[in-house]
Amino acid sequence: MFSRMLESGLYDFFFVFIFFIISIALSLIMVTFNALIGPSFMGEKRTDTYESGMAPIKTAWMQFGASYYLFALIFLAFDVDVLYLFPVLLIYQRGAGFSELIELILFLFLISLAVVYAWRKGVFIWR
Amino acid sequence: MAVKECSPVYVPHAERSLETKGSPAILGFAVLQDLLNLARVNSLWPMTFGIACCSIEMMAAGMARFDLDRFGIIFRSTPRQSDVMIVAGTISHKFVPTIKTLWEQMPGPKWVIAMGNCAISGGPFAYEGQYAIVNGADKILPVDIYVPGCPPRPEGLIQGLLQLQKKITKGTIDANRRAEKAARRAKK
Amino acid sequence: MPTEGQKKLLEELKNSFTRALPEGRITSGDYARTGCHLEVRMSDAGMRRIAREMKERRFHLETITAVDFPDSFELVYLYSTYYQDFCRVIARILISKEASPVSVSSIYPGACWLEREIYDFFGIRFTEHPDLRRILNPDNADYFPLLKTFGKTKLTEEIDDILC
Amino acid sequence: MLNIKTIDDTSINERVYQLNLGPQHPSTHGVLHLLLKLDGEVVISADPIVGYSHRGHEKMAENRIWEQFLPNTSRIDYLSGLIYNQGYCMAVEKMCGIEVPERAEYIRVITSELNRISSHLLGIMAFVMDIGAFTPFLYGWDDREHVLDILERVTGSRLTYCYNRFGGVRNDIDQEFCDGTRRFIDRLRGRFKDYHNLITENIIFIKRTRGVGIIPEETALEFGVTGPSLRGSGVAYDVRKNEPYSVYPGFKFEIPVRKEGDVMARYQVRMAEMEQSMKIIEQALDGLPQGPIRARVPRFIDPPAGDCYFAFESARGAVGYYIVSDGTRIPYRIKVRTPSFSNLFVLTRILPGNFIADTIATLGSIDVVVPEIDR
Repeated sequence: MFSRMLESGLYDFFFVFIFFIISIALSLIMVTFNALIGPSFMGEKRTDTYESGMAPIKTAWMQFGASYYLFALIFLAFDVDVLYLFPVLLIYQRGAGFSELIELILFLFLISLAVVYAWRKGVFIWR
Repeated sequence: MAVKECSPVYVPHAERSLETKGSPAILGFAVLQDLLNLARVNSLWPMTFGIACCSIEMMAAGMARFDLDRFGIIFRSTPRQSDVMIVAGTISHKFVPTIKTLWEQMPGPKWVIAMGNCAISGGPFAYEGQYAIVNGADKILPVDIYVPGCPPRPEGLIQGLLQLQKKITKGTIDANRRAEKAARRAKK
Repeated sequence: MPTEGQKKLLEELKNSFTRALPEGRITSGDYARTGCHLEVRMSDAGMRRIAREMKERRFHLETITAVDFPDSFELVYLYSTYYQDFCRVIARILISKEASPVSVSSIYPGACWLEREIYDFFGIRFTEHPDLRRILNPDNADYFPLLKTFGKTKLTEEIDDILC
Repeated sequence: MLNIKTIDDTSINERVYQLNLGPQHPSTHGVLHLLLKLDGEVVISADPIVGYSHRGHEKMAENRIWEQFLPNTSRIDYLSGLIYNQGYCMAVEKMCGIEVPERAEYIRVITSELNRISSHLLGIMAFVMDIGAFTPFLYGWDDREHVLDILERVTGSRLTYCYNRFGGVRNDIDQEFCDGTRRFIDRLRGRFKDYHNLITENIIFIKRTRGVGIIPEETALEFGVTGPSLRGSGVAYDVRKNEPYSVYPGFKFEIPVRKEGDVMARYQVRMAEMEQSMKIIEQALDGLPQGPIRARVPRFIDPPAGDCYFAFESARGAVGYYIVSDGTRIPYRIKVRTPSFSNLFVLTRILPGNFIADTIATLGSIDVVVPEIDR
């Protein structure tokens, strides 16, 4: 089974598969081990939301301002920005010349244009 | 207005102190628990919960000169991430429900340190006709360590925390050390 | 050793009060012993007029407090100035145990909490008060602690063990 | 297993959310409960709920003799304990007409001003920590420990002092105390450069405090705000200057005042006030007379019947003892007028319309000590 996978080019995805398995196993172990060895204290207010000692007056499931949503969008723009920096590491292995740096800066500049556009549109001013 | 005889000791509801309905660990054999206790002892995270004057001395204990960080004691502001509740100050009737909510919202193995005379027995404010305060934290919480003083000096609080560490590990650290010393002396 | 600014202000106050409060007794208190330059003793009605008068002269309401005498309450209003020629006016009102005086929080919004505290400690209900509820004691408390008849005070029984 | 309680539709389309900035909160410096009505980030109304550390000081005063109320005074506002001690003793001395020797007055002023510096150090650094700067808190505490050492040598306690007696003070101060104080003052002056670099010129601090939580002079008058919160709004009212007591007239010091009335102004007033306190201490140390430290006072005093109001300046504002005595050994009524009670109530007027982050900054700049409000 292993050799057939080699020729069919799935070899690279084998590592992704292992990575996936390890991450699931790790989280499962942590949760079950914790439940097994730790004592549990279940008072009746244990599952209430913590609001500095008082009972929360209203449920938080309600309408809230659109500005929160826009802030989340801006964060997303920067997050994608950082995500793309991971493959950049591979390029640096080959030849850390000056041209790679220029490419990187150009790439970052293009991505951050989205944030500048949002800034001009006044997303950051809370209304 | 008839003279209302106010009971000197405030007894909430039926049960005297809040019994923590805790269930021991499922996989709880001794050696594992001792190992875990060693881990718990060296990272006791108290909840910032200063009520009155003792909170200033608790802050002083946390600061540069008396430095609680060297014991792995970091002040967390939410009960969700804290192990120890240091009751630093006078508990008034209005505050009792809040303390119980906070106590129940603390997870896992948790302990209480009653810091200062007010938390031990009402301190300077406990007298015959007192209407406003609960005479001592042990009326509403299962207290582990009492740190006397009004306010206790930061060194007093540090000694209280070390005493709590000894109580958690049930003295196993000291017991082992004493056992080794006795063995060495016997060999000589 | 009152400065001449204080003397001028005191004169002004005295005759403006006599005009505004025919029935009130205005005496100038000796500052050295009681800490007040001017003492006004009057009935319940004049309280708001005093407050309005003080507001125009830019006095601030330092505190309102009540004292529980065996037969009546005494409400004490203290006004003093922020500015150079310092002067403090104390206004006293004797009210019966069941009276409910008028609130001055429409003139001095700061009085809202002071009156809530007096209600909380003595049970004196103020009329025309934005939200009169307990401020320091638990909301379900049914006692008024600072009354002389509540708990253990000198009037209830002779406290001799303290005096040893 | 998300326990979604039954969502009644009324709470969905209402945009107002009620948040408990509750008793146990890192930025409320004690157990102060601020009930905020919020529309997203903007505060619609703020209702401070107090009473969580109400201990009944005034009720205790009515069944104790005059001397036994002394320890209570420093537990009302534990950050300026010595100032409250001095105030209570001077109020009773005023009623009884007790003459206090010159040296005792000087010692009282020196210890009160040292206590004011230690209270401001904690108040400012806790306020700056609320805005997010943790390092100044460590610096501030380091200086504060020095003050506590100096005061502990003479008074015996670090926080809740009971050092003053009717007619004078308990212990005498020696040469070591004076040298220690002078060394501390030189060291603190040097430290002020660090504080100004670290906080005052910090761009984040300026952006968070400039133009936030403005208390106009008119509102301050209506609410009876006193202390640094009032002096930040442009009114030069300091009981030590406007209504001089003890030996304060003999010292030359100014009252720092700022016009803007915002959070930055209150911070600057407190910093400048510390420098004034240092100036007072130095003048008091230079002119310290010799002589007895306590007048001949009978063991149990009973002031003549009548009432008296004595105001003095604590680190938070004008404090006043209204004492009614009926000529016996037990006070008939002691009312303590505390500044934080009125200073906090001003928040209900100035908080609506700000963001939550500004609420934390404004609450910190008012420098509130909760047991002083709850008494």
